[in-house]
Amino acid sequence: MSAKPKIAFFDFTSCEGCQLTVIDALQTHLGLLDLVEIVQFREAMSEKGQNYQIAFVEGSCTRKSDEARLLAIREQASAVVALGACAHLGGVNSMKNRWPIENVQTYVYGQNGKDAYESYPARPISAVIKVDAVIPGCPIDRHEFLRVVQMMLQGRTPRLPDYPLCVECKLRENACLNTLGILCLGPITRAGCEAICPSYGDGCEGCRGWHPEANFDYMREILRGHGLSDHEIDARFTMFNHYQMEQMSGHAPLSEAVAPVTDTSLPTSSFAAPKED
Amino acid sequence: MSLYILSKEKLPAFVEALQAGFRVVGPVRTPTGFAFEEITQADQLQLDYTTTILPPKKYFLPQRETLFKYHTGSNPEGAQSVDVEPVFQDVQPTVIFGMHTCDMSGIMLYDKVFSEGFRDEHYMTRRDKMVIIGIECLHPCDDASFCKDMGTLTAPPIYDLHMTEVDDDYLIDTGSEKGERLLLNYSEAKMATTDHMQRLGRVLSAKWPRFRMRLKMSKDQTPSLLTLGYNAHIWEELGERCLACGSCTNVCPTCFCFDVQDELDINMQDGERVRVWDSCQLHEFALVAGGHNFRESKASRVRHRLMRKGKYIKQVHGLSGCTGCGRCERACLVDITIPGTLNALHDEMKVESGV
Amino acid sequence: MIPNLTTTTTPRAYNGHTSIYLPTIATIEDVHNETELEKIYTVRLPGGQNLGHTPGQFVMVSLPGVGEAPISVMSSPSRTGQTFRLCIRNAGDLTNVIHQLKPGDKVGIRGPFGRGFPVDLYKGKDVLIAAGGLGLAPARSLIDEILDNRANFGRLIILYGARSPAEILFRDALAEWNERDDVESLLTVDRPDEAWLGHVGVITRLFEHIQVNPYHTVAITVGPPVMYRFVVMELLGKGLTPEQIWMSFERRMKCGVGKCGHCQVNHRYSCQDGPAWTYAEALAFEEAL
Amino acid sequence: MPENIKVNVHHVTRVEGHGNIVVDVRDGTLEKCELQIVETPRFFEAMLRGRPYQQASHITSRICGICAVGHATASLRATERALQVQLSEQTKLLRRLAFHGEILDSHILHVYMLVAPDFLGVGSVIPLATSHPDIVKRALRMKKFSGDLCQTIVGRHTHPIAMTVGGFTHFATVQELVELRERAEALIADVDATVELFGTLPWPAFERETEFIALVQPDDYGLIDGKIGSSDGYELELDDYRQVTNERLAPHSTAKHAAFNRDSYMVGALARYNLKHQHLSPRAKAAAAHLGLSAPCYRPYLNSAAQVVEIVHCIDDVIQVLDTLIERGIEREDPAPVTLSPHARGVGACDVPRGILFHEYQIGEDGLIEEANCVIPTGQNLANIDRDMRALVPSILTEPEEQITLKLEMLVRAYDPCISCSTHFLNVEFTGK
Ligand SMILES: Cc1cc2nc3c(=O)[nH]c(=O)nc-3n(C[C@H](O)[C@H](O)[C@H](O)COP(=O)(O)OP(=O)(O)OC[C@H]3O[C@@H](n4cnc5c(N)ncnc54)[C@H](O)[C@@H]3O)c2cc1C
Ligand code: SF4
Ligand code: SF4
Ligand code: SF4
Repeated sequence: MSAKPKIAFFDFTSCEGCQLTVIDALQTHLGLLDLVEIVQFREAMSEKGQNYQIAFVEGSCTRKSDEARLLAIREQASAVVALGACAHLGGVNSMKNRWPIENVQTYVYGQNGKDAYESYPARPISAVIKVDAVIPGCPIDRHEFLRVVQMMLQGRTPRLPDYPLCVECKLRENACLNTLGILCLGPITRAGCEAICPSYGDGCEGCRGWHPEANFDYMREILRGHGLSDHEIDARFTMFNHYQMEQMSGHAPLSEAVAPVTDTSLPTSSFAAPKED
Repeated sequence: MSLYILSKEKLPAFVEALQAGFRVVGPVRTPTGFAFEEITQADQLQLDYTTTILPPKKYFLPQRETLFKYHTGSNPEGAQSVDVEPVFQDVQPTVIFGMHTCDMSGIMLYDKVFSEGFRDEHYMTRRDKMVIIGIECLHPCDDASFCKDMGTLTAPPIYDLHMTEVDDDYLIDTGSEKGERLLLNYSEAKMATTDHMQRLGRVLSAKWPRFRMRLKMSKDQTPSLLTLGYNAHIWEELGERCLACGSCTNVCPTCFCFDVQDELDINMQDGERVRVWDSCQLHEFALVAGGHNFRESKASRVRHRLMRKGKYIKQVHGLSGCTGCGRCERACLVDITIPGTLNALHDEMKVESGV
Repeated sequence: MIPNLTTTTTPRAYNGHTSIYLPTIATIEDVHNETELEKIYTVRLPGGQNLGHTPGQFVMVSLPGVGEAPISVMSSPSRTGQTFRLCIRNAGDLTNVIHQLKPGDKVGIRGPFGRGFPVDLYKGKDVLIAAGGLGLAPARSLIDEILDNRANFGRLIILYGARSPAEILFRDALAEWNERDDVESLLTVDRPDEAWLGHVGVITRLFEHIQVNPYHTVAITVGPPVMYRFVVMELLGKGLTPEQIWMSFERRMKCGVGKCGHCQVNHRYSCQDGPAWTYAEALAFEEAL
Repeated sequence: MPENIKVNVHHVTRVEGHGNIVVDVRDGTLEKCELQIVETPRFFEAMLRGRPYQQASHITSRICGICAVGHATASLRATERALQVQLSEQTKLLRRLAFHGEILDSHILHVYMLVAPDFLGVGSVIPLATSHPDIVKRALRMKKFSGDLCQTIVGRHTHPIAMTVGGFTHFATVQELVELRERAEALIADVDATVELFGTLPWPAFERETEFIALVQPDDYGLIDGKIGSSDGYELELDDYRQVTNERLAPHSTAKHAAFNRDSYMVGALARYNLKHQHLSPRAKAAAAHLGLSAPCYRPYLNSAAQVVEIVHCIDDVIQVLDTLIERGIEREDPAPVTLSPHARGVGACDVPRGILFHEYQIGEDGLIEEANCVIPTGQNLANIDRDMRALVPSILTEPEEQITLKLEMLVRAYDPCISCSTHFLNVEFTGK
């Protein structure tokens, strides 16, 4: 084999759980280090190489100043991989998009928040730069990460499963949560995680994004059967996929339901925001 | 062959005796129902179970099965080398206890599918080591069952042993010499007497009225009904509802379609080719390079499933593709059911022909 | 009843058992760049063993670690000695990696599989071959077989439609067929460039240039799924019966041996009972066209 | 002594999140010395508004991938206290196991992969894999155990699945617990070797007296619930957490710092050690002695040593909890019921790897969250880090710049800052350049 391909990790707005999962992957697959040379991984190392071919980008783009960094990464890397739901979908970060940005800034940081904390609606990195491959999930599945790396080394384009999570859930012979009174978004969510959440008794929350044939109308019917209101259904649909739901429907889901939006004075939470001295 | 009797309290001893020489599999209780699993203690076996999510087919055709291992490398001159070595997975003496009659019908179809034409030795070698012990169904599993319609309420001739609960005993029919030897070597079963046989007869004749019929037609009419109804409206309606989740085929005791995938070790040189269950309800199933999909719409996929269950499989293998077990109905979150669909088709066709 | 002309292979034995999924490891002897998208591979089985196929059959080609795909045998049996040829388009995941292979590299081969074109049935008849795009590769097997046994057949008419001049396959062979008196060949492209002087348009446009004797002709058509319906209409228009028209169906295939279910057309398996079918057979299947 | 020094570490590495260290010495006087946080704000409290309470723990675990179980636990406790949920003994024990899994995972990651490279003179754990393979393999082995512990109890460590309001959605089998018990026992050799290894490291001697704050419980080194204890002798109820995390105007800065009794305080392993070392397991006590810890300890670099001590303690406690559970057996319980009422408030607190963490929610009668607040450990520590740096820099000004930079970076890393937990910071200095 010729020189090992150089890979680098970058993080934007994220919890860094996906990078942590990469570190965890080494527990069982130390051999990864024989295949690639990691030249940047801020969470785990001090060295900083600029000469990388594959860039793994974790986190959403949530402010103007992120864009330049993303563009620079795109410029250098021959392949950019979105690592995890934040980068792939906008993820949890996009939950804030249902309010005007000043609303959330002042809610958390007080009236000065608007100026001190730069932010704009969260987006997947594909909204800013071209992305060659995606490793979905919140967090990513470590085996999928390894598989994607291997496929890229083989010169292949990693492809995602195009079918719903229920497939993997049934292969594991789980009793369907939706029939046990526990909500599960498996029928509309893209498979690939081996149905880890339903297997641990908790419904799927859609962190891998929707599969291309997602049947939202009948998913809503199923959730209504659990006694959920439309507001609650939207809250479930938008935990990771607010950006997608907004793109699909053309408006921010849930936004009407929230009082502060119509309230012109921006809310400052006595609860969360720091007090003004 | 012959009928034997084993008192219920002697069953655990039979199971334990078998464990010495076999992997013993049977229905066990799970937090939410039942599942076929390996029995480690005799008292786990729940022969009075209702139904399981996955049929016992998973022991005959595992969800994921290695077909062969490969090793790639290069010789000193830089030329590539590839070695392949077949793998026959889970080939071990196995006794499967408590298969319902519908599930045995599923295995009867499997036996044909994998032995006819190209013989699938991965299946056949495993199958050869299997001992099937059926259990007669005396009560319907639940409202989703329609085994009586599909004619699977009686044991098909593939069992090695078949048990019927008669009061405090099991009456055991031997379906094969292998079964008979097993019974005599590992249990305290005795020949059944005339009295036992009379009791068995009463139990069997008493069971039929407990099962209801759900289809508006006989099972022999389903192929022609489906032929006539190929362009019926109902498919569009079902297609709209369908989640394309494939649960119906995954839980089906007669579905056997699979996908083949390569898995690669971290060294990028060794790995395995595996087959995994696939489903014709998924979008990719009939997609070919260039993007043409032979079953693009969900309606065409739902129809294909029903066609297979009610017509195609019968055409090719001479056996019904549906055993009436009701699993797909239990698994479907949007109430797409085989009896419901066939009955609706029946109604639609009746209206169309003006009958 | 559909005649089943399947040839079985002898897979390798292991502990007395055999696996129908185990490929034979073959060597690539030569790689030829045919067009931007297609390459022709010359493949040699261990010991130079003859493949033993009929025209229209396919093999499963695999790269362990990547996957497996059905590929028609391009060579005719008459020209298959110790090696055979495959024409492979870079159409996706596996084929893309196959395109990176060099002479000396290994590929797995299973097969040949399926029912090919029943050459014996065509003997003494005029043969019309209408191929679209990559369909010329499987058709080539039949054409060469006829050419090498030319006396056994009547007229040989070859209609070929390519998308653009750059995508024309087998230019040498086309030139040779053009030269020969005993071959009538016509070529058209959908999208011509400035230099193009030949026919323009979809393949069906070529039918106006040929006349056939419907009593003595068999027609074989191979191409992308969209093509068949239109070609068949032309052929029926020339008086051919559905029984005289043969076609080859591309379907997704994962096993090649009638188990995996992907290639089903109604109740039939394309990998076993096809890929070659008569139109009469296809008519009985709602899913065929 | 050099007249002008400028240290500018852009993005401190091997910490979670983004921070810059800026030191500016002009004409021999310290003009500027601060840890700047450049992490993007994430607005979790705002996002929680209007969400069903069932989503809260799953949303807030995404605040931080390293303290995911901690955030989920604090979130569940806040919800449960708001909705008057009574937990079963089994739930408490299982949560404790998952929590220990995370403490172990985080501490092992921190001391082996983030701190040790500094002492062994390499830039990261990756060259360490070649130079000290035994050490790396041991770390990975220990990490695997903690990961598997979390996996068995809650499905995975980063974003636990099976923890829910009132209990669990999945139950490990006794058999699985027995296997974990055996593995924990077998791990003790690795734990001892860890103590041995870190006992040999030359911790910088730097020392500064400060206030320590941690959760305290009578008779236990407990990390979930309890009261807020201060080394200055105070003890407060959880509901009064705002008095502790209270923000004040620092004289030298326009930014606000979290401070309680003094102008800054420290949370985390060292704080916990100082406040409740008497409740450590006997082996952990011995380890502390071996590592040169004795309370009160004012050497911030020794926070990493205190983490090693906690690794020992947690393994011991894991074994003990496993024993209890194995003896009791595992019962599949439904989650305990909730009582919804108008504007119900609740505070949840736990002592996560980096220190004390608070979540507070107000939940409406419809089950939707009305208000939310999360106060994270790193936010509380920042003021203390600033003061440590100011105290440290004058004493090392004579050293070469790389040394100064390294020592400052090591100081920041010793606090194990988890900056991506930027729900909100109380004391970020955004002084213009
Ligand atoms: C009988 C027969 C004979 C053939 N003969 C030849 C031949 O002689 N020469 C030749 O070049 N080809 C031939 N083919 C076609 C060849 O088999 C396909 O081009 C090949 O399978 C492509 O495989 P791949 O792995 O490169 O593509 P893949 O990328 O694996 O694609 C495989 C299939 O999956 C589909 N697919 C799966 N996921 C996606 C997705 N996310 N997006 C889009 N598509 C997706 C593709 O469309 C394609 O159908 C033949 C096919 C058949 C059935
Ligand atoms: S996708 Fe999830 S785990 Fe990954 S960085 Fe984002 S929040 Fe963290
Ligand atoms: S639990 Fe969820 S993923 Fe599993 S089958 Fe039910 S809906 Fe599908
Ligand atoms: S289970 Fe129901 S929804 Fe899912 S694929 Fe089958 S018919 Fe469609």
